[in-house]
This record gives sequence, structure tokens and C-alpha cells, in this order.
Amino acid sequence: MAFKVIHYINQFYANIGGEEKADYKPEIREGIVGPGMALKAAFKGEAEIVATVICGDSYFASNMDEATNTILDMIRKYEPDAFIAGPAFNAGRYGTACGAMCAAVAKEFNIPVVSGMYPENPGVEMYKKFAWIVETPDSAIGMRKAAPAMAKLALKLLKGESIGKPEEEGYIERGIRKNMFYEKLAAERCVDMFIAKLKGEPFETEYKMPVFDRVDPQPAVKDLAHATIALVTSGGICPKGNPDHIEASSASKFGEYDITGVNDLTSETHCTAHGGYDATYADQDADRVLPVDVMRDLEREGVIGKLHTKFYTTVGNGTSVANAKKFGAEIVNRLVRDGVTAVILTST
Amino acid sequence: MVKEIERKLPVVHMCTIVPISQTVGANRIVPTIAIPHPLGDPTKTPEEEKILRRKLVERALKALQTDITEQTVFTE
Amino acid sequence: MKNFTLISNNNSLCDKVISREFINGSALDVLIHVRSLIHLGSILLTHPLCGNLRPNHQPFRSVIINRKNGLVDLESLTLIENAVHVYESCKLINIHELDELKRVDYAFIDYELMRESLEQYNLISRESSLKPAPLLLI
Amino acid sequence: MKLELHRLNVKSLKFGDKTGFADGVLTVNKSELLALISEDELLGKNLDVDLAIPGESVRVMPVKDVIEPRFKLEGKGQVFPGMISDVETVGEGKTLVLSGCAVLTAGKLVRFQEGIIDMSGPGADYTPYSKTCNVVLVLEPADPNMDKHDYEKACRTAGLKAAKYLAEACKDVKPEKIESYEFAKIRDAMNSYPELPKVGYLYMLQTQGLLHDTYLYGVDVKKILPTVISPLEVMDGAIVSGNCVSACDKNSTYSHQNNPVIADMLKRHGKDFNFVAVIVTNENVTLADKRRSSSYATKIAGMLGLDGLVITEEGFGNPDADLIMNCWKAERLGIKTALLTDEYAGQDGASQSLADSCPEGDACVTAGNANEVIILPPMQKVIGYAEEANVIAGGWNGSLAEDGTITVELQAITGATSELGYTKLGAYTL
Repeated sequence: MAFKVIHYINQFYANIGGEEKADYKPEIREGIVGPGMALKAAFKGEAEIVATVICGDSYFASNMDEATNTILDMIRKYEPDAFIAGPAFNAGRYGTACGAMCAAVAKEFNIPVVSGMYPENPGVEMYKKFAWIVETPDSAIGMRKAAPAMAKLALKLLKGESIGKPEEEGYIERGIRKNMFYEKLAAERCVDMFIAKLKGEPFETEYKMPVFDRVDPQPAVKDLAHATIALVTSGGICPKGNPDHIEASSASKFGEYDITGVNDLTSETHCTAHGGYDATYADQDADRVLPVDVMRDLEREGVIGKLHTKFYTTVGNGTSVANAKKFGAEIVNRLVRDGVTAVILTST
Repeated sequence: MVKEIERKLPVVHMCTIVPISQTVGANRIVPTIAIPHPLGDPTKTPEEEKILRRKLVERALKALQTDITEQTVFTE
Repeated sequence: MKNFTLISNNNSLCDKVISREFINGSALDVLIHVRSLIHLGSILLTHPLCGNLRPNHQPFRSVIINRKNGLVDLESLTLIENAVHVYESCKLINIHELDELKRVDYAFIDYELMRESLEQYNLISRESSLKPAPLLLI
Repeated sequence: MKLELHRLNVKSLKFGDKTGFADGVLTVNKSELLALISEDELLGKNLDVDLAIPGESVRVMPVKDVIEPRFKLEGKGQVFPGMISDVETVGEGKTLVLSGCAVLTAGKLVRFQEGIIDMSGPGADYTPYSKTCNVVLVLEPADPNMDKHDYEKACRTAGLKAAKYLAEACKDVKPEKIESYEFAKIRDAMNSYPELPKVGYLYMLQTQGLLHDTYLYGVDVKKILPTVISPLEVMDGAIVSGNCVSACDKNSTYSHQNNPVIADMLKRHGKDFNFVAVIVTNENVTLADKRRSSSYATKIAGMLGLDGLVITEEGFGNPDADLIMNCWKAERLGIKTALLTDEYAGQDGASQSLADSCPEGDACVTAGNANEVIILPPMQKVIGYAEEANVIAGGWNGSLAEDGTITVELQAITGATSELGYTKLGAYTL
């Protein structure tokens, strides 16, 4: 008997509509809808799409928990053997929804979950640890390539076959270490690699240690007296009570807080959400991490043009490089949009 | 994070551990006082502390006004 | 000034040591406390991970530091942050749920691994050393 | 320096009246061997000797050490110098090897150490010692309250004595194969192969205290400064394991005697590089010791003018710091490094594999993730104490099922992720 697969797509691929229909609520239809046809062809009868879940991207993004639970309930009765979402190509919200659903389904039903995305889709960084994400081109033109690759990987997983390296199978590296038996003893592999390194020949390390790249410095600020300076911190400073529930470590979000009219951070108004250092000092006086008081003085004295009305906060502790990158990129986009000239970033 | 900001805006990194700042790719670096209180010193009076903080922030502003071609640590 | 101190949640080890701070908590609590001290300038004298045991097999953690205020020592900082990361990423043993024989053995191994270092820094008091649990022979 | 290994290939074992070798079978006189190890007053009355042959439905646990039977036929000194023989330097002359045979020391020491060796089934694929014909010593202390240091030493010594005894009993048998090894004096080595890079092997040994120690000519390695040794000395048992924790990546005495990195480097010597020296170093507890040893070991490499170093680690966590210090200190002296380690990436493989890292460590081979879980089906016979599965490193309360099935991390299997690279296991990133 063929394996039972549930397919997840958004309102666009279900032919319901574009952005104007993005608030479409979750629905499940028996059988195949839209891109499922391409998957069916690639399954060659070995697996069958028993039902298709459709959900609007905006609806999913703004009602994540609710949408997830509704969809899990919808698919439960089908007792699926696998779950396939997308491909989402480079559509950010669609990719995030696909990733989130894959993660939820894997956790709830412990079955293989496969999606397909363009490597720069934000859903990749967020969910690659939880799902197999096949690398696709950046637009739907790539469907002809993406669907067979996703179907092939799903079938392998369904049959319990071992999965090769990312470049062999076409999925995006998940960052999970897996054991395998090599042809040679580890000692021989090590001496082989040693010789390659000595000779300056190419070799592939079996375990990558973290390396860091660089960015060229921006030119200096010429006219400080008319500049808008923003404060950003990785020290977790936030309004007292941590209203956005930023995590003490491995943070999944950053905070944006208005400081219009605030001249001084005090133990009454601000604290730190950071779990990576002794919070006593920052909780007593958050200016010790985020110097709002001094910046206000400098603003009043005309040394700087303006202190930006908002500050941004993250928790550096245990936050993945991917998340830190994502936060940085998002924060700087907002700062540029708001006309900020330069940034003071404080770290603990 | 500092790198992503530097792609679009000049940024000065105020942090206690300079080598870490260097490895994460900051270009303008101002060393600060201590990890749990980079811009303060609880052993001093609030007034003294603020003077200290102001000095560090002014150093950061000076860094932002300085053209550089490589990672630079501003210690004065 | 040298101010060598043992930070440990191993009560029976602390009893043998002249300068010590007992942490009533988990191995991770010990490491986090040590981290806070390093943030203020203390220097690690022993590696925060010890032995060839995974944290989930090591409920006791003992670290010797040179307690002081001042500039942060980068090496100490890197090691303690990595050690905290290792302990945070796995399930820990709750000391209070261990049966007595195991608890005694864990405490003993922790003591043994620290002994030479404690001697090196003149921290050990000259009383009798810890004894492991007797072997149950079948 | 020249050493001949005279090999007899042991294909099976049996008990009999006279210990000796004939037609691929090693016969063991059980009472004689028992009498030999019982000489030690520190060991108890209920000692036993058992046999475990590849393919049998047999599980041995908890295993402390694995030792290959060897005996010096000619040349200075005797195997395991400073341990059961005089301290005279070894590595020259003729040494008899019972290939395919090993002595296992089994018994309880401290609750959560030691490993499992399955002679068949899925677990057998992970340990090199499922392929050897094993003479198992089941040991116990004379007094349950006895000092662990003394008991550890008694177990270690019993294994070495048994290994020497078995080989010595075969000393008059004509060898089936003779291998000859030579290692040049440093002066000569420096003048050979001018076109090839000069390389060395930095041999890291676990030395953190009781149950984490290694011995070099009988000296506790934690007390040495890094030193130069010939690979041929290692083959005669100059390095002996006193290490009991995390069975997967402690280097057994057997893996020291048969160090595969040394074997492979000797093979490539004169072709791909000029193998000049082995440097032995330790992995201590205090950071001052770590800094001293890494600086000193790499300094020796620098003094010898080496262009490259293969570095092998022993253990996990704390020793990662030593590995990383050795790596970047060597690289900053202009010495290229390749590292051999293993990983503790968690049961799901998603955690950080090493507790330390440096960008210079760009050539790294791993012997696999020690946290991966394996199910070991029951065996017909268990030599030792099966209930230890619930307490050994890599096991947990409930690891041992009623039917004898054991669910454990690879960590519990002796030699599974050998950081001397004695298995084919490795890992890749999904």
C-alpha cells in the first residue's frame, strides 16, 4: 500500500488568491490541490497525497499557535506517514509557515517532514533543525525541479533509507551530526587529510570549527551635531517586566522600545532580560548597559543632533549566529528607514 | 549582529572583551568596564559613575567620527 | 593578592578545603556562579569541565578560581561560557534524586579529580580524604 | 632503532593443560593464569578467567582495559617497562605478538565507568575488540572498602601480567610473520628526504587523576613535561592505560600498542613526508598545566623544525581545551596541524560537538558522535556484571531491560569512538 502523505500549501498555490486573500483560514481538502500534482507524478504511486491543507500566509503569521493546532487536528484522522509543505521558494511568510508546520507535525506525530525553500528564505534558518528542507530556486519557475527532489527525499525517509550528505541529496544542511562508517579508519583519514593540507591540496574537514568573516568599515560620521544616533544593545535591557518575554538565552526575538521623553533608565522603569551575566547591576541602573542618560545630556547640549526615539535590544547569550544575523539585518533596516545616521551598540 | 549593522550604517561596538568584539567583526571598538556593567561602576557614587559613562560615550562618538580602514580599538 | 578559592556543590569536598564557597545547587549553578565571578575579574585556575564525563554523568562540579576584581580574563571567560553552554545543552542529574551509593561515588570522583589541583594551590586541609562507597560484590 | 614484530595469528582460544599456541589456537591453562593474577594480595578470592571469541553470543562488561599479549624475545628491557618490567628503555630487538588476541580486564571499580564489548550483533560493529579472541579476567578487590587507587593498580597490573604470560608461553613457536620497523636517529632523519616536509605526531594522553591516568615507563604522565619518544617504544608497551572513564574514547593499552596513527605515518614515511618524531603530552586539570604543556610540546616541535603535526586527543570536554591550545600554538609557529577527536553532539546530534574551538582547527577528523544511542539485544552469556549498564557512562537508570537488552549511548562501548582512529566510524552533518 502506498504511503499516506499530507500536503500543505498557501492560498496562492491553492488558486484562492494573492495578497488580498492572505488572511484565508485553514482548510483541508481531500486529495490533491495545485502543486500536489507535481509531487504525485514524482511519487510514481509509491506514496499518495491523501489530503491538502490550505492556509493564508498572513493568517498563519498572525495566529501561529491557533493555526498550528487547528491544522494538527485536521490531519490527525488521516494518520499520515509523512508531511510535505510547499515548496515555498523565496516567499518569506510562506516559508516560515511551512517550517513551523513541519516542526509541529514532526513533534506531534513523529513522521518525516519535508519542505522546499530558497536558501535565503527566513524559514530556512528558523526551521532547518526541525525539518528536511530541499534547496529550490527563488521562484515558482523552479517547481519542475523542486517537486521531484522533495518527493524523492520524502520517499527515502518513508522507506527508512539512510540519508546522505546535503549536497548529495539536495537538502539544506540542518546542522545535525550523524554517525556513519567510512571506508577507512579514522586514523588513515586523518593522515590523508594531513598530507593534503601539507601539500596545499584541497581537503574537506570532517568537523567545521566556527570561522568569522569581516565587513568593511562604514565612513565616519561627518556632522555629529545633526546626526541621529540610535542605541542598540545585546545586553537584554528592556522595560521592567520584560513585556515581550525576550528569552534569557537563545533568544528567538529582539525588542524595539520607545524612549521618547525618557531621560534616565531606573530600577523602576527598566531591567535586563539577559541570563548570561549577573543581572544585579543592570537591574539597579540600566544606564550601566544602555547609556540613555548620557545620550540625553549630549542631545540637550547639541553635541549630537538627536537620540533616536527607539532603542533595540537582544540577548547575546547562546543566541545562534543565524538568529543574531537575522536580528542585526532586521534592526538596521528599520534604523535606515527611520533616518538614523549611526549606531552605538553596547554588549555585556 | 554588529556586522549586519555595519553593512548599512556606521556602528561603534562598546564592549568589555575586545578580542570577542574583534572576532564577531566589529570595526570601531570601545573597551568598557566590566561584563555585568559595561558603562558603569557600582563602587563609585552615581555622580562619578555618570562622568565615567559620559567619558566612554564621548569616546564612542569620537570613534564614529573617525575614518578607519581596519578594525580599530579606541582607548582614548 | 592571591585569593585562591574552591567553588563547589560537593559538600563533602568543601569540608576538606580551606578556602571555599559551597553552592547549594546543581553543577550548572556552580558554573553560573563562577561565570559571574569571572565577569568581575576572577581567573580560572582549573578547567570548568572535568574528567572525561558528560555533564549528565557528573552532578558535582568543583572549580578553583583566583578570586579578584579587575579586567576580565579572556581565556577564563571563553572556557566558562563554553562549559555553561555544554551543561545547558543536556539533562542534568538531580543530586537529591541520586541513591546514596552513587552520590558517594560521584562525590568521590569529583574529589579525586580535584585533589592534585587543590594540593597544588595549597587549599587542602590535612584531614583524612574522602572514601568511596564500598563495592557491592555479587 | 630497529624492532621486529614476530607475529602469531590467534584465530581461536581454548582452555587446556598447557598454555601455548598451535594451528591458530591459543590454549590457556586457566589455573596457572589464575594463580598468576591471584599472587596480588589486593585482589579477592573469586577471580575468574573466561574466553570470548568473535561471533559468539557473548557480552563482556564492564571492561576496564584491553591489552595485546606481547613478549620481548630479544633486545633491551621487557614489555610494559616500569609497570611489570624493569624501567629499561624498550623498542629495539624482537618482540613476539599474539595478533588477533587480547586480554580484557573486567570487574567493578567505581560505579559509572568502564565499557561493554559484544562479540556479535549490532554492538560488535562498533568495537574493534569484537574481532579479537579475548581472554577475560574477571576481577574483584580483596576488600570492598579498599582504596580505589590500589585496586585500580591491581587490575591494571593483572592485565599486563596476563598479557605477558600468554605471549611468553608461546616464545618458542616459530612466528608466522615477521614485520620489521626502523626509526631513524633525529640527526639522520634531518638529513633524509630533503624534498619532503618534516612531520611529527603529537600524542595527547588523558591524565586528570584517579581513573583518568596514563603511564609512560611507569611514570604518571600528568607529572611529565612533554617529551620525545620513538614509535617503536610505544609498540613495546611504553605507554600503558590506567584510564577508566568513558569507554568509547579512552585509549586502551591495546590501541597504544597498535596505535593506528603511528602505523599509518610509518607507512607514509619517505613517500608523503619525513616522519621525524613522536611527542607525548598530557591533559591535566589546571589551566596553568595546560598552558605549560601545550607551549612546551609545540616548542619541541618548533625546535625540531617540524612542518606539520598530527594531533590526537583522548577524552572529551576538558581535554578539548588542550587539543585547541596545541592546535593554535602549533599553527602560530608555522606548523600545519591535522586533528583527530570525537564528538559529544547530544543524542539528537544537534549540540555543539566540542567544548572548545579555534579557527586554526581547519583539518579535523572525528571518530563519531559518542552520544548516538544504540540498542544492544540480549546475549546468551554475559561475562562480568550486566547490571552495571544502568550506571556506566553512556547508560542511564533503565538502560538494562529485563530480557537483557541494553539501550545506551555509544559512549558505553569500548573503543567505539577511538580518538587514535582505530575504528571506521565518523560523522557528517545532515
